[in-house]
Amino acid sequence: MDAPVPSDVRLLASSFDPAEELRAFAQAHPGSGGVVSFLGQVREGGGVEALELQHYAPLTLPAMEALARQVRARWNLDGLLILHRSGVMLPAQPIVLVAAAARHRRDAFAAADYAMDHLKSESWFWKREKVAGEWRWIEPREQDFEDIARWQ
Amino acid sequence: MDAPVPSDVRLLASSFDPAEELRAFAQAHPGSGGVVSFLGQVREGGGVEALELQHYAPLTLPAMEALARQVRARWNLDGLLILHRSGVMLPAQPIVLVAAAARHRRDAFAAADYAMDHLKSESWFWKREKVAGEWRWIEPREQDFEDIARWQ
Amino acid sequence: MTLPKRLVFLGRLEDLAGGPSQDIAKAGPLPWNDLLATLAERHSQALVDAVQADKVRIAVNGVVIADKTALVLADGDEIAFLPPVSGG
Amino acid sequence: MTLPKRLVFLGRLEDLAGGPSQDIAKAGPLPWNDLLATLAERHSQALVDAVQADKVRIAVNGVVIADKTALVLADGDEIAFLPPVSGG
Repeated sequence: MDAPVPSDVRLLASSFDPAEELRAFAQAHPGSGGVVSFLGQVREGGGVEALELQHYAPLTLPAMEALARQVRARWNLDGLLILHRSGVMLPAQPIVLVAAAARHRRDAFAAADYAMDHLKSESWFWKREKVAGEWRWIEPREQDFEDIARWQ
Repeated sequence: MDAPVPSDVRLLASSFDPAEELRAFAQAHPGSGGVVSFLGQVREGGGVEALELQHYAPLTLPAMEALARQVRARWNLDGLLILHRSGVMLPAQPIVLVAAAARHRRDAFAAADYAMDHLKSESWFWKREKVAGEWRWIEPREQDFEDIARWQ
Repeated sequence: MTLPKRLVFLGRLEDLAGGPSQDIAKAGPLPWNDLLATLAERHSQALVDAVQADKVRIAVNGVVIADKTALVLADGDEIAFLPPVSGG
Repeated sequence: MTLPKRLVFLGRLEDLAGGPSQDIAKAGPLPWNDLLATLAERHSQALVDAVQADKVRIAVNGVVIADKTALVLADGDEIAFLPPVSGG
């Protein structure tokens, strides 16, 4: 058996192209039958003019890398991609892209789902939204804690 | 509330570009916070030289469209994409792309997962593989029946 | 002019039948047992047995039917023999 | 030359502190209570209360600590005040 392909985990300060990232990821795993991805983007409509994600460099990326190791240990994956923006984003711009490549579909779905639940509830990001010209900080959502409790 | 965007369901006789399809799908749903996708591709390695999916026109696409309606009725989605190849495919070529756009991540994950389980176990395709120059038909997999039983 | 009845064989049944489809030109209603007799004249017993197996389903004009032994084909009908699907 | 102690405020604490970071130049070990006193000199009571709340966690030099009241900052340390994360 070949050595496992390392996970690709990046914290990005500027915008990225999720379609091209997914293309490269799928091409890098031609032996995987399935690739599951989650793309999170800034919602257009609803009055949010901009979104800012603040991170803390000594914690944020290391925690994302630790999450990737957890996911790899828990499911049998050929590859794992975790891309996350920081900084200011505009509506329709991508925030997060998670992709899992696996021989078996079920592993890929569960891994991507788990990674997203943990990114959403536990990762070191502080979020604020600009509405009607005013920035306001976003509190944690109860739903996020419920999502993560599914895995415990 | 706007009228729901119709599902995009296609049975394709020649290869397609999953990255561009996903880009267009995400762009068509800028109001969705999340897009979950599954890409199935012909596995490279393992000795399979080609894969053929045979369909039966009076049944296959209508059943895919019926599945899309089921999925839309069961989860709250902004959009649903189901693309499926028929004909002969080579290693690393895409077979199926399912994507679900939703306001809530959980709906998008469940919808894509459900659609794949049902496509894999119930859709009207007959599959054969070419190994060492010889075509052989593929029997249904027990795992597919177990996957679908999760939803019943 | 009378339209033939069309038989369509999917999956491995295509191999047993020697091709994806064939016609029955003889006019008039064709019940299941007569259809089997026609298949027996043209093909191996393996095909005749296969189409009778419970797991091989039948569609007539694009509709999957519940009880194949009760069917009667009319001129112009298309009957498809559907072995277990192998999925997408 | 002595390195200052650096304070980093995340999320809404940045607004209360009037900026993302600031230094404490005074040399020597700085226990939690003295740190609070320094904050009280510079900032509103709202900030002093906020950093003491259970849900505000503390990292020293990139390591989240279990008991903030037991900490003693050394020269050159970076302490970050981490309100509840709002997730990715």
